[in-house]
Amino acid sequence: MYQTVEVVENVEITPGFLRLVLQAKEMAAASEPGQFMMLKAWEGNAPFLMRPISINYADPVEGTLTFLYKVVGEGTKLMAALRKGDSMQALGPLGHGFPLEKGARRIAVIGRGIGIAPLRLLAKRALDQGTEVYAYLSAKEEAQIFDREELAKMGVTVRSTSDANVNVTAFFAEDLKTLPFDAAYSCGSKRLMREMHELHLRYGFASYVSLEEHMACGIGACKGCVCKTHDENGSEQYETVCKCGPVFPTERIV
Amino acid sequence: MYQTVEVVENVEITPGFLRLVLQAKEMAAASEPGQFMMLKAWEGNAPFLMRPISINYADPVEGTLTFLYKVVGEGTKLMAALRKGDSMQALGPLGHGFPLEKGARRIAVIGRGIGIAPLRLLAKRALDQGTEVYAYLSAKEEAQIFDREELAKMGVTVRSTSDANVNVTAFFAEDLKTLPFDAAYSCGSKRLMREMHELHLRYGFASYVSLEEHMACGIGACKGCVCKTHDENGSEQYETVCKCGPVFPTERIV
Amino acid sequence: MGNCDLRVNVGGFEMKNPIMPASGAYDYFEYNADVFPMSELGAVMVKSVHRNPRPGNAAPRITEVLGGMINAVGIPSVGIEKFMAEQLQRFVGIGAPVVLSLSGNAPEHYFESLEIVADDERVGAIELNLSCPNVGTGLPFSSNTALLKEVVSGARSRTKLPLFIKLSPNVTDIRETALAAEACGADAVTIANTYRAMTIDINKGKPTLGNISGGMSGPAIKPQTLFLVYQACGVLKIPVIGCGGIATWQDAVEYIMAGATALQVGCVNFTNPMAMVEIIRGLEAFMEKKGIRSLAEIRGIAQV
Amino acid sequence: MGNCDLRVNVGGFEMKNPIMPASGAYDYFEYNADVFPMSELGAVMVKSVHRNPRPGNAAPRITEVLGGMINAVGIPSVGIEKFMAEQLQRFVGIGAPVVLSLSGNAPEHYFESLEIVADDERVGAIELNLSCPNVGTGLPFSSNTALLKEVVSGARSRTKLPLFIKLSPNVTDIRETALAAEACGADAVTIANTYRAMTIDINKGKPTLGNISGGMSGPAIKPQTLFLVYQACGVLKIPVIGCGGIATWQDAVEYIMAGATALQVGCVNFTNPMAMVEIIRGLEAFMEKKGIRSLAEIRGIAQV
Ligand SMILES: Cc1cc2nc3c(=O)[nH]c(=O)nc-3n(C[C@H](O)[C@H](O)[C@H](O)COP(=O)(O)OP(=O)(O)OC[C@H]3O[C@@H](n4cnc5c(N)ncnc54)[C@H](O)[C@@H]3O)c2cc1C
Ligand SMILES: Cc1cc2nc3c(=O)[nH]c(=O)nc-3n(C[C@H](O)[C@H](O)[C@H](O)COP(=O)(O)OP(=O)(O)OC[C@H]3O[C@@H](n4cnc5c(N)ncnc54)[C@H](O)[C@@H]3O)c2cc1C
Ligand SMILES: Cc1cc2nc3c(=O)[nH]c(=O)nc-3n(C[C@H](O)[C@H](O)[C@H](O)COP(=O)(O)O)c2cc1C
Ligand SMILES: Cc1cc2nc3c(=O)[nH]c(=O)nc-3n(C[C@H](O)[C@H](O)[C@H](O)COP(=O)(O)O)c2cc1C
Ligand code: FES
Ligand code: FES
Repeated sequence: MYQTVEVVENVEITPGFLRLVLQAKEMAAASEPGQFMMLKAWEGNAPFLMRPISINYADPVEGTLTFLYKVVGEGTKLMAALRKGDSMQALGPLGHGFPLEKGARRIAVIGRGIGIAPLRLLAKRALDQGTEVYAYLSAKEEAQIFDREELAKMGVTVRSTSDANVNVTAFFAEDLKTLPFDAAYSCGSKRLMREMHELHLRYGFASYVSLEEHMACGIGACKGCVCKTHDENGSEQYETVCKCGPVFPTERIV
Repeated sequence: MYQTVEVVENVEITPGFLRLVLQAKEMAAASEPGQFMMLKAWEGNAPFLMRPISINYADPVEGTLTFLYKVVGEGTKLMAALRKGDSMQALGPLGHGFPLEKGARRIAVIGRGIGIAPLRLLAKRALDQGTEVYAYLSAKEEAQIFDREELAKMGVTVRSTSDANVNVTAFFAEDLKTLPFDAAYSCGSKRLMREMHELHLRYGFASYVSLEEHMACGIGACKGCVCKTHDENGSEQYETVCKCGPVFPTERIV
Repeated sequence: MGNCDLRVNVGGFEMKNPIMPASGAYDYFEYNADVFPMSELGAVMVKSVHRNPRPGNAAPRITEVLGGMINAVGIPSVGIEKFMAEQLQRFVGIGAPVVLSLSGNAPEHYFESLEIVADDERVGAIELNLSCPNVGTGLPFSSNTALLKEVVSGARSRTKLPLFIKLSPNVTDIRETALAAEACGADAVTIANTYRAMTIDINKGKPTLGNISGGMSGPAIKPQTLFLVYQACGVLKIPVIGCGGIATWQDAVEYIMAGATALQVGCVNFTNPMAMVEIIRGLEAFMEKKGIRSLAEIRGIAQV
Repeated sequence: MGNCDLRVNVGGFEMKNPIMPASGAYDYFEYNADVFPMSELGAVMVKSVHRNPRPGNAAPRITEVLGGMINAVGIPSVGIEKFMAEQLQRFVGIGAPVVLSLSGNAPEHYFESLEIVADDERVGAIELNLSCPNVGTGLPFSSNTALLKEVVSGARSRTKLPLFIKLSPNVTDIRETALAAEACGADAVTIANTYRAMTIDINKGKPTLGNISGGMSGPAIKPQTLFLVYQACGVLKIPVIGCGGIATWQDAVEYIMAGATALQVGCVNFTNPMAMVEIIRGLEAFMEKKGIRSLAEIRGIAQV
C-alpha cells in the first residue's frame, strides 16, 4: 500500500529518539511483526529516497502504526520536525517479518538500542496466541532501553542492562539452562546476533535476526539491498533484505 | 554583509503575499531605497540559489528590515513557512538603488502589485528630506495595492486603481499637467515603465526603473543577471542587474 | 479527458501512451508495489536479462546523493534461457506490451540472447543495454563507436522485433553514437543510461560502493540527459526514447519538446510509486488545457 | 589548530591551503562580498580572461536546477591586453597568489595571450580554460585530444609559469585527455569544468537559456566529477585540482581522498559566501581530530 497518511503524534522520548504514530487503518491491519515501512516526510527530491523504519506497533482497532526512530541524518531530522496533523507518504507494510510458530511455548526477543523497535509487535502477537515471551534488552543508556515498561506491562519477562561490561545474552544463556525456548529473535547489533546464534547452535531453538541495508525501493525491485546468504545447497547467494528479509534465520547469514 | 538573521514577523497580508520583518541592525542601517537582499530560508542545497527580494522598509532605530513578497515557487514557499524566532541567511544590502536628488521638490513613485514593495523606503527618505511624494499604485485586486495606507499615513499623496481598464499612469499624466516633478520611479511592470518613460520624454523629469533578472550571486560576480543598456556613446552593452542596477534610468534600457 | 491522443509509435512499436519504466528501476511483475494496474502503462520494461546467470555486485550496491542515487547493482540475472522459459510467460495478458532489455559482456552475448529470444511473440520490442561498464576497456559498449556498430549490426540481423539501443551518456558526443546506432539499423535509441559517479566514505577513507563507482540517476541528472536528447533529436531520423531523471509530467513535457517520442521513468519509481501514473495523467491534463490533440504537435518544438 | 599543515604544492605553485575559487564563480577583487579577507585563501583565481574583448551571451544566462545551476554566461571579457594593463595590478598585495585563467576561440588565442602575459611576476600560475563550448566542432577544446595537445604544447613553450589545464567532463574517457595534457607539459590538470545541460520552458516551448544550453555545476554534479578525479589520479603523475560541487569540508576531504592536491570552489560561493573559509576551517578541524599532520597523509587513500 502506498498512501498519504496523517501524523497522530511525534514525540521525543529521550534526546535524539522519537516515537511517531500514524493514522493508517489498512496498513495497521495488514502489518506483521518484523515488517517495515518506507517513509517520506518531505516534499521534493532532496533527500531523494524514502527511509525504511520498522513497525514498532500496529493497532488495528485504533488504525494506528507506531515507530521508534533515532535522528541520525537529514531524513530522520526532517521526520522529527513533523507535527500532529501533518501528512507524509508511507509505503508498506513491507518484507518478511519474524516467523512465529502457532504452538510455540516460549520465545526470546533480544534487542539493543533502537533495534528494540520491532520486538514489541512480535511480543504482542506471541502473547496473544499464548506464547510466553522473555525480552533481553540492552542499550548505551537506561533511557534508550525502549519499550521496557510497555513490554513488562504486556506480560513479558524483561531483563535489561545498560552496563557496557554486561552482555545481555548472558541472561538469556542463564535462562536457557532451565527453560526451553522455541525461538529467539534479535535486532540492532551484530554482536547480539552472533551470541544468539551460538546459543542456537547449542540449544537448537529457531533463531532469527532482522538485518539492515541501505534501501532504495523497499519492495525488491532495485536489487540494491542485498546480503549474502546460503541457499538450500549451502552455496552463497545474494538475497534482498527488503523483500526476502529483513528477517533471516541466523544460520542462513554468511 | 552576510549574516544569519532572526525573523521578527512573517505574516500573510493577503492570500499568497507576506510581510517579513528581520532583526538585522547593521543591514538596516546600511540600506538605501531600491536596494535588495539575497535571502535563504532553508538549509542545504535544494533550492540551490538565494532569492533576491527588495527592501521594503529599513528601520535603523528598531534595527529591522521589512520585505513584501509573493509566494511563487519553492523558495518563497519555504520563506512563507518561517515563524517568529526562526533564523535565515541574508546577504546585503545589495545593488544601486533609486537616486534621490537632495533638493528635489516633488517625485512620483509608480508601482504595480508586488512591484510596489521597494517604493516605501524611497518615499520615506524623500519625505524626510522635504521632498513631496505622489504615489500611483495599481494591482489586480484592491488587497494587492500594498502599502497604500502606510504611504498615505506618511504623507504621500496616493492614487490607485485595481480596474484593469484604467492605467494608473494616466493619473500621473493628469498631475503632470499642473505640477512639476523632478523625478519618477517605477517598479513591477514593463507597461508602467514604458508609459512613465513616454511622460519623461515629454516632461523631462528624471525617470528610473527597477529591473528584475534571475540572479545567482547578487553581487556582480557571476555575470548571470544582465540586461542590455546603452553606454555613454549610445552603443549597446550588457550590465549586471544586481550590481550596476537593479535601478537604471529608463533612457539607458534597450 | 479522452480528446487527446497520447499514442506514440516508437520505430514500429505501438504504445497507448509514451510512458514505460526504465530497465532495472521497476520490476513490475514479481515485485509490484500494487499501486496501479500495469495496464495503465504504455509498455512494461523488464530489468536487463544477461546472457548468462550472474549474481551481481557485492554490497553496498546503492548510495544516495543529492537529487538522486548511485547504483552498482551489476545486473544480477537468471540468464536469458531461464528468463524465456520461466519468467516471460508471466507478462502475458498484463495489458501492456513488454520490452525485453538484454545485457552482455561481449557482442556474442547479445547475438546468442537474440537467437534464444527468436522473435518470441510475447516480446513487443528489444532494448539492448549497451551501457554496462564492465567490458574490455572498462568503458560501456556504447562509448566505443566501433564496438557499438558491431553489436547493433549483428543484433539487427538476428531479430525482426523493434530494436532499441540504450546509449551511455558518458561520451564526448552523443550524436556520434546515436547516428552509429541509426546507421546500423536501430529502430530507436534510448538516451540515456546512468552517469558514472562515486562517493567516498571519509570516515573509512574508501569508496562507499562495493564496486568503487556506479551509475548516477535521478532528477539531479535530468538537465544533462535532456540536453543529450535535444542534441540527438537534432540529427536523427529514428525516434529517441528519453530516460533520465523524469519525476513529473513537466519533466516529461520537457523531454517531448526536446524531441523525445517515448519516455522511461527510472529511480523515481522508488521514491514515488505512483509517479508513472501521475505523469500520464499530468500529460493528459496539460494537453487538454493547452488544446494539444496529439503529442506530435509539441514533439521537438524546442529545437532551435 | 596550527599543528596541521594544509600547505600544498601544485606543480610548483605553492599554496598555504588547498582552497581557491573556481574561475568565474567568484570575482574577488572588484566584486568582493566583503565577508572575509582574500588572504585566507590558498590562491585567488580570476574569471577567465579572453584573448579579445567579448560581451558574453544574451540573457537569460543562468537557470537554477536541482542542487545546482546552469550557466551560459559566455565569458564576457575586457580582453587580455586591458586586463594586464588595468586590472591585474589590483590583485597585488592581497595576501594570496593569483591564478590567471585564459580563454580563447582558437589555439592562437591562448598563444597570443601568453605572449602578452609574458610571465608577469604578478601572476602565480596560469590556468587554460579549454572547456569553452563554442569552438570549431561545437565541442570544448579539451574534448578533442588532438586540439588539446596542440594548445597545451604551444602554451608550454610560451610560459615558464606553472601551467594548469582545465578539462571538460564531457568526454568518453577523462584519462585520455588528462594524460594528453600531462604528456604535453602541463604542471597540473583541473578536473573539471561544467557539464553540458539545458532546461526547457514548457510554457514557451523553448530552451530557458538564451544560449540554448549551458554548463551545469553545483553539489548535484559532485559525484560525477569526484569519479573523474579518482580516475585521473589513478593514472597521472602530475597533480589534479578537483573542481565540481564542493560545498563543505566533507566534500573537500572526499576529493583529497580521491587524490586531488588542490580544490576549487565554484557556484557554492554564490549560495554561501563564507563557504571557502568554512571549508578551510573544517579541513583543519578534521585533521586535528584525526591526528592528520599533512594532507599528503590522506591524499589518494581511497584509491583501490
Ligand atoms: C529494514 C530496516 C528497518 C529499520 N528500522 C529502523 C527503526 O525502526 N528505527 C530507526 O531509527 N532506524 C531504523 N532503520 C534505520 C533507518 O532506516 C536509518 O537510520 C535512516 O534511513 C537514516 O536516514 P537519515 O536520512 O536520517 O540518515 P542519513 O545517514 O542521512 O541517510 C543517508 C542514506 O543512508 C541510508 N541509511 C542510513 N543509515 C541506514 C541504516 N542503518 N540502514 C539502512 N539505511 C540507512 C538512508 O536511508 C539514506 O538513504 C531501519 C533500517 C532498515 C533497513
Ligand atoms: C532585484 C530583485 C528584487 C525583487 N524583489 C522582490 C520583492 O520585493 N518581492 C517579491 O515577491 N519578489 C521580488 N523579486 C522576485 C523574486 O526574487 C522571485 O519571485 C523569487 O526569486 C522566486 O523564487 P521561488 O523559488 O519562489 O520561485 P521559482 O520560480 O521556483 O524560482 C526558480 C528560480 O527563478 C528565480 N526567479 C523566479 N522568479 C524571478 C523573478 N521574478 N526575478 C528574479 N528571479 C526569479 C528564482 O530566484 C530561482 O532561482 C525580486 C527579484 C529581483 C531580481
Ligand atoms: C537500481 C537501478 C538499476 C538499474 N538497472 C538497469 C538495468 O538492468 N539495465 C539498464 O539498461 N539500465 C538500468 N538502470 C538504469 C535505468 O534504466 C535508467 O537508465 C537510469 O536510472 C536513468 O533514469 P532515471 O534518472 O529516471 O533513474 C538501472 C538504474 C537503477 C537506479
Ligand atoms: C557563473 C559561472 C561562470 C563560470 N565561468 C567560468 C570561466 O570563466 N572560466 C572557467 O574556466 N570556468 C568557469 N565556470 C566553471 C567553474 O569554474 C567550475 O568549473 C564549475 O562551476 C564547477 O564547479 P562548481 O560545481 O563548484 O561550481 C563558471 C561557472 C559558473 C557557475
Ligand atoms: S531496496 Fe530495492 S531491492 Fe531492496
Ligand atoms: S547575480 Fe551574479 S552578477 Fe548579478
